[in-house]
Amino acid sequence: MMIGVDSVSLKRGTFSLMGVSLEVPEKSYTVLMGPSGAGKTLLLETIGGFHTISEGKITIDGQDVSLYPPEMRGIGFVYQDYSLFPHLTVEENISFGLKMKRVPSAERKETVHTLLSSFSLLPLSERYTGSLSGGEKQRVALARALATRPSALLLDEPFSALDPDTRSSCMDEVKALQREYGLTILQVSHDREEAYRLADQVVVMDRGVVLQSGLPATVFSRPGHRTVASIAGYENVLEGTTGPADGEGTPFIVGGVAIIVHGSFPVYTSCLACIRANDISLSRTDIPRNGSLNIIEGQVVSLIATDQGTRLRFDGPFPLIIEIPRHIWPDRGYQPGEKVRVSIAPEDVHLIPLAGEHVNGVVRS
Amino acid sequence: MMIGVDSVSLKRGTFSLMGVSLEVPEKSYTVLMGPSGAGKTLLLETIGGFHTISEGKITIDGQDVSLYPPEMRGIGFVYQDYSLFPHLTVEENISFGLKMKRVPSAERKETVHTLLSSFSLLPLSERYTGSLSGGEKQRVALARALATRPSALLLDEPFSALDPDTRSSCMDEVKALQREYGLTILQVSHDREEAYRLADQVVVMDRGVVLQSGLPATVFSRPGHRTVASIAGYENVLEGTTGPADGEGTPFIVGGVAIIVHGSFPVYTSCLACIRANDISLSRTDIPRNGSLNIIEGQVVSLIATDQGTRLRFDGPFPLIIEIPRHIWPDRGYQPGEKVRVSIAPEDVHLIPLAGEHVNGVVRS
Amino acid sequence: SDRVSQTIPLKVIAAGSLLAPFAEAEKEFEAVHPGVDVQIEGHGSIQVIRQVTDLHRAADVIAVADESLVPDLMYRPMEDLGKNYTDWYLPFASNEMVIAYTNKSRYHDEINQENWYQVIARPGVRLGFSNPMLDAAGYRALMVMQLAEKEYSDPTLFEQVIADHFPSTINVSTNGTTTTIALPEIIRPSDDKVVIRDGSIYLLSLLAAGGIDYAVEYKSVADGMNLSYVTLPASINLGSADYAGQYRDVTVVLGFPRFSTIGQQRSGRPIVYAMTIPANAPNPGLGREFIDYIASESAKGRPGWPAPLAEGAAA
Amino acid sequence: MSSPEFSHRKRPWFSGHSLLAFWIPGMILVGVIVLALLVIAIPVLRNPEYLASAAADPVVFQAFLVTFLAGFCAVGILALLGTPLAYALSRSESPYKGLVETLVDIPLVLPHTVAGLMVYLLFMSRGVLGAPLGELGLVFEDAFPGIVAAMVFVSIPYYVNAVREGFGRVPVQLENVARSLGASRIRMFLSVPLPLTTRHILYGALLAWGRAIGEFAAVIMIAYFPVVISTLIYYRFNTGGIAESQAIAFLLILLCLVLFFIFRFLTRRAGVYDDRS
Amino acid sequence: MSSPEFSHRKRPWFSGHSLLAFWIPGMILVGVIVLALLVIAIPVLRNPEYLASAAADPVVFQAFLVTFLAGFCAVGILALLGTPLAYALSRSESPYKGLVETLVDIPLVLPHTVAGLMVYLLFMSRGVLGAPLGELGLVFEDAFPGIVAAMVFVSIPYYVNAVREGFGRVPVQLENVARSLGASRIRMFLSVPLPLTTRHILYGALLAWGRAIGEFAAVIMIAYFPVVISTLIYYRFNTGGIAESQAIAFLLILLCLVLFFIFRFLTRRAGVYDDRS
Ligand SMILES: Nc1ncnc2c1ncn2[C@@H]1O[C@H](COP(=O)(O)OP(=O)(O)OP(=O)(O)O)[C@@H](O)[C@H]1O
Ligand SMILES: Nc1ncnc2c1ncn2[C@@H]1O[C@H](COP(=O)(O)OP(=O)(O)OP(=O)(O)O)[C@@H](O)[C@H]1O
Ligand SMILES: [Mg+2]
Ligand SMILES: [Mg+2]
Repeated sequence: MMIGVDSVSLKRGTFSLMGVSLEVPEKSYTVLMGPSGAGKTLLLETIGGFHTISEGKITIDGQDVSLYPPEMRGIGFVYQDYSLFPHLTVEENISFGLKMKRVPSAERKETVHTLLSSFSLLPLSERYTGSLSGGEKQRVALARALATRPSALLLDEPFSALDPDTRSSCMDEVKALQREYGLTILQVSHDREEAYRLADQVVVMDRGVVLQSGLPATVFSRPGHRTVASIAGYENVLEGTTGPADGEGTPFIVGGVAIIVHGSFPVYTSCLACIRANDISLSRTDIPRNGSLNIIEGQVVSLIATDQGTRLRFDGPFPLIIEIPRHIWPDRGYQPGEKVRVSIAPEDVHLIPLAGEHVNGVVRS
Repeated sequence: MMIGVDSVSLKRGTFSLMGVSLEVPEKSYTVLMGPSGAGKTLLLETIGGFHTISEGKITIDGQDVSLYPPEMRGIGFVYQDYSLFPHLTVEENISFGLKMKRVPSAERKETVHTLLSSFSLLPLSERYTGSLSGGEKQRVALARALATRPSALLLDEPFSALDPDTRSSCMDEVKALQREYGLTILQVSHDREEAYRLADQVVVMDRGVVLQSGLPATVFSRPGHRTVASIAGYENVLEGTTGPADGEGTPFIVGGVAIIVHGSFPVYTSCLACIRANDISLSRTDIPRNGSLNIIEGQVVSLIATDQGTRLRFDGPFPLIIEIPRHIWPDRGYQPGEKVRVSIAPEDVHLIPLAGEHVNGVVRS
Repeated sequence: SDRVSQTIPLKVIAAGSLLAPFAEAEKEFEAVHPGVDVQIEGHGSIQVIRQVTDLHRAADVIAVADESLVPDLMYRPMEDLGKNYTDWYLPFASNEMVIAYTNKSRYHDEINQENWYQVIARPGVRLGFSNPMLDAAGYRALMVMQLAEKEYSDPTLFEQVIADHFPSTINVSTNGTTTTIALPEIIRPSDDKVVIRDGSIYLLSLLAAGGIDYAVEYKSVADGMNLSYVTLPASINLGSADYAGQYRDVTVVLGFPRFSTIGQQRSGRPIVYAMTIPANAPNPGLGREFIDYIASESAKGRPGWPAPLAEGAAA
Repeated sequence: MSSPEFSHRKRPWFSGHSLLAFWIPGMILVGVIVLALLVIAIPVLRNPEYLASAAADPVVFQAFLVTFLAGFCAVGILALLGTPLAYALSRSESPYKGLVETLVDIPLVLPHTVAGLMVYLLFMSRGVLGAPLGELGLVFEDAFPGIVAAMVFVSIPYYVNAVREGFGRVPVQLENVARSLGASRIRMFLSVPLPLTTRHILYGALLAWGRAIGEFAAVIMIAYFPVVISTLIYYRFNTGGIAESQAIAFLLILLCLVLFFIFRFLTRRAGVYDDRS
Repeated sequence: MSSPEFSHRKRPWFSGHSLLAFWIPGMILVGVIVLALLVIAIPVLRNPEYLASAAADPVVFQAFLVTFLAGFCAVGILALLGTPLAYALSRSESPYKGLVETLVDIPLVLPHTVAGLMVYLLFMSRGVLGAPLGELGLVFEDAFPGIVAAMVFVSIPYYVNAVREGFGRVPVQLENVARSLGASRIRMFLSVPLPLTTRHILYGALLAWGRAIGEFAAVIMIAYFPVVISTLIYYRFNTGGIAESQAIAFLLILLCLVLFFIFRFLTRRAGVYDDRS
């Protein structure tokens, strides 16, 4: 089942979806990302058929279903809180859809039994859902959505309520399910990790507008918008201006210094330079400079230990956040206030022309 | 302020805290961990004075405060959902405690202003709290708790509702605050990363009982209990039996093979062997064996890409989960079903004698 | 009213059919008695007395639509006083039964003094009267119908208009010249020809709403409400002392349950309104003045008031 | 921080968990109700012969039967018509909703005699609704349906408002999920919000039932017969005096207490879905 | 999946968003109320001279004043005593709670005449409460306080239950936080659950007020004077006929509609805290 969203507009209260277009190819896994309040849930609900759209259309396999009621769209829906029916047992929850579709009792029992056992829910089948753990709830919600054999699933942050271990195994399960059933999945997430693991396509939206979509690796390495850059994990986003390019690259002027950046850009344009914290290397000033192009001096502001290593705030011509992975560079005992030298490889700087932040394929001024 | 919990028992519905003892030293940062339903929130609430305990006592700086009402304990409390007063503005929320303590209006205004500006909340001061973002809410909750200058704070999963970026900067802020105000903090968390970054002491509890406490590094590297091992991030926990030690270490028999483990343990005892997924290295069987002690052969079951690299399910004499960091070992294109060789360093295996899983300092059979 | 502490409240509890004339009297009485606040409460006649005998409410004047109720219910010792509630009453007015209707009533343009009993007997015409158990107007309605049967020599009139609509529950027996109508405790009509309600206020609501066509009412009430009505011959309207002997030929036996504290037998007699002052009245003197005022005004035969008593009619 | 001395453990109100400060004013109201019950019960229990005769009286029995049955029918009709209304009100975003809400609240403030007159005008044999329905054989005047009609009319706001509150608490997400699983709007209503609102429906039914069986003025206007308890109590007060009417009132209270307890017991677990042992 | 053809856009009920299936049965009830209003309004508006004279009549004005004032006083007393009771009930875990709940519900089912009798027996000059309070100068019989007492008595369950529902929805965590910030139980109550329950308190007050001003049987038993609207309507009917009493009823309905609208307008944003533009 291919899902198409074609210039859909919709107003709820003071919030609007504005000309949202996206396509979820058949059997693909698309992850929808965006800050809180971007309209992700609203978009999913609109695709599910819970809102009447004022403009545009929703298509399924090319057919306009904008006026179909939800029960005729054949799309499964799983909410973040799983929205299990609290007055039904696990088994009744799963068989709900079959009952609604008037599947005969014997067949229903069989399907539910198969699902219960394949989701390891057999021992819980008589339990009410209120007291299940997060992981159990999620399995019930998925089993319930799959019972009616929809060809597409809409998942609204399905993993965010889980603790890290459960989360990881649940993701594996969903991915396996998608392969097994040949499902088309559109999932909301705010976690890059999830997008990497699951997505064939990433769509980023904000304030009711689609900002960018594409392969996860492309979107996360070449964000076209400040919001996308932040979602892609560029901890450092610097505003500056390009200078005239030379053989080594394009100089990007920020905080009074120039950083050389690979690629050619229009001259004297306002841009955002995006640099990941762990793409920046650090050395003491007493160690001789290496041949790196972009060397910036400054001082350490603060240090914080993390699970991965050390996160360091640097201040020089501009502030930076730098992450030093434990294994690559054992903690050298930097002190706050210490003078340090930072080097940034030109290929690690990603430039977004400010005037041309891409919104929905259209250049916004 | 030092907080002591001394053999506290308490029953709520069908759940009990059973003889819980712990100590939060003055100006320390203690992180309380445990699976969902362990009783963490209940313990925090008990310390806060919201439940009448049936046995044991709560002390503050050595004084028994078990019968003090909450308002007389002088401990700040921040819930996971921040529990901001929805009918008050940000400013009114923060000044609530001062009002209750009948601080004169002028003084109150000043204190609140200082807090507002130091938490960058000034532009929000007139807003109601319902529409604030997660990070803003958290800052308001902290500012509110700090306004009355408590010497201790109880934080119930304060970061779990935040998106990763906000979360990280909020942690830095709290840690900085703790230093600045000399606060004693007891925080609930289910995230190891948080414990690493914040904690001077980690306490792990489950089912109303304290299982283990100590320095984060100690608790996470030498868990004394299966639950603690899982919280400490040991993805692989194998049940087996020790054999007679020799010069190289103690053999640990699991799935019909012996793994050599550093350290000496009683012979023929049931133990749990805990191994981290990224402490296991992997190679193709066609590459000559290196000199490693523990080489196990088996095959790849499945592979999944993660943000950090690749997570691999292995099955041989026993199943293992293996993580290959991207930078250390660029993806070699393993295929599911491929025969592989796994090696585990003896010092990376942590053994927990099963008979002596430590619970609350007492050996449980 | 009560918030001005200097005024003396004069509590009058009166039968509903007296409310309109008493409201006039209130103004006039207060005009000549500054500082007195006459408070008039309206209930059904029996309930008027129950306010004093059962609820022990302090009242200065009691006024009922049937003089026999006073000896029946009030000539009893008070619980904590040893005295009777009262030992006397003042009959002060008379009344007569009429057939009231409105211009919505069926055949209202045909009905007159001659054919009224035929009109109300016609199919589809609905007649209302009040509950004989609770309201004197109720058993009086039955008496009127029974008397009309004799008056118009139509032996099936009572059956057609009343008894047939209470199959087997209204028992009419004749012993010589005396006809006895025996009622059960709950007299529920079996069809919608007749309609029974607690008292005249409800009957009049139904009449005004068009739910019933005719109601057996007191003449003074029909006057007060500006209703159209058919007056009945003096021989059956229970309004004339001259026909007292004839009225006596009808008796209604009320089917009260076992513990009832009220007489079961009601004999036909001219309608006489009565007033009394209960023994525990807070202002018996003022009460007496009010009674006297009413009696003297009533004797003048004011419009909308019950008719003055004929000479010598008082018991 | 001032630190008072505690002489011994277990002084819960001191530790601030006690609700005493709230029970004390609250108990004034409860106390008035208890006294009111006693003031009826004591004379009745002093003269048990009245009670015995009332209990044995078939007329009293009949009146109880009629009243309670009519109450149940009224609640049934409200459940049938008021539940969808409550749902529509809770889900509608129409600007005219406020008007409908106000209309629904009207019977709340109507003096009961006026409410009775309205019901009479509508449902009498010659009334706007009574006439056409009478053609169909449904007679309201002095008949059981009349009692039910009056009871329904006066208890509409109580039922609708209580149930509406319940529907408001059912997350719309649950409904969306049910739709996505193939349920049409009506089947979804029957299988999700309706069972989840059980408690509020039961509570609304209790409110409406109570309001209905206590009604007097509105009922007797349209249906003096068959006699309901209120009418009988009034009637017995007139004919038999206070003792007799108190005995019936006492019986009613007793019966209601028993019914309430049974109701609470039966519905204790209604709408509660939890299997934690 | 069967796929019906759609001839043109905008057929919302087909797309399953329409509440029509719920409005239709619901509208039967609303329709009955509208008809009931019309059936009173039409004759009144046909003879506007009655309406004019009723509106100009100082006695009518006085009755409205007394009724509404007594209603407000009753609501005030309920707010003072019933709010703590509702809070205690919502927070208590005592096994005796069920008993108190049942007692609170008793006035719900009492026939109004019985309720009136109870209030009379309690508050009359020689009554259990009337006598001692009379000593203190508080007279209930045929006095304003008597009206208020009767109104309070009959509306206790409506107020308490509505407000209790509201308190049940305030998360106990908010209260815990307030305590941890130094608020004693009572100050906490005043500054957290109380303001957060505004909407339910207002709604409970509306219910109670409505129930109170509509009451007749219970009020006239203790206080025939000063005359409340219900009594006046009854009285005017006896003395002036149906047209006059209907005019007063119509005035009452009109006034209540206006008051309801004002109430809804004023409380539209009460208890709603949101500053999203
Ligand atoms: N029915 C509605 N009426 C009014 N506003 C609404 C409605 N539904 C959603 N909104 C508003 O639309 C905006 C987008 O909401 P939505 O839930 O889609 O965000 P989201 O991207 O899912 O955010 P989150 O990551 O926090 O879940 C929000 O500001 C919300 O307040
Ligand atoms: N008032 C109460 N009545 C009955 N049971 C309660 C009460 N409070 C808590 N519990 C139970 O106590 C157990 C522990 O709850 P608690 O909230 O302390 O867990 P937790 O460790 O904080 O879990 P989580 O990580 O999910 O927040 C749960 O099973 C809960 O249902
Ligand atoms: Mg969302
Ligand atoms: Mg918790």
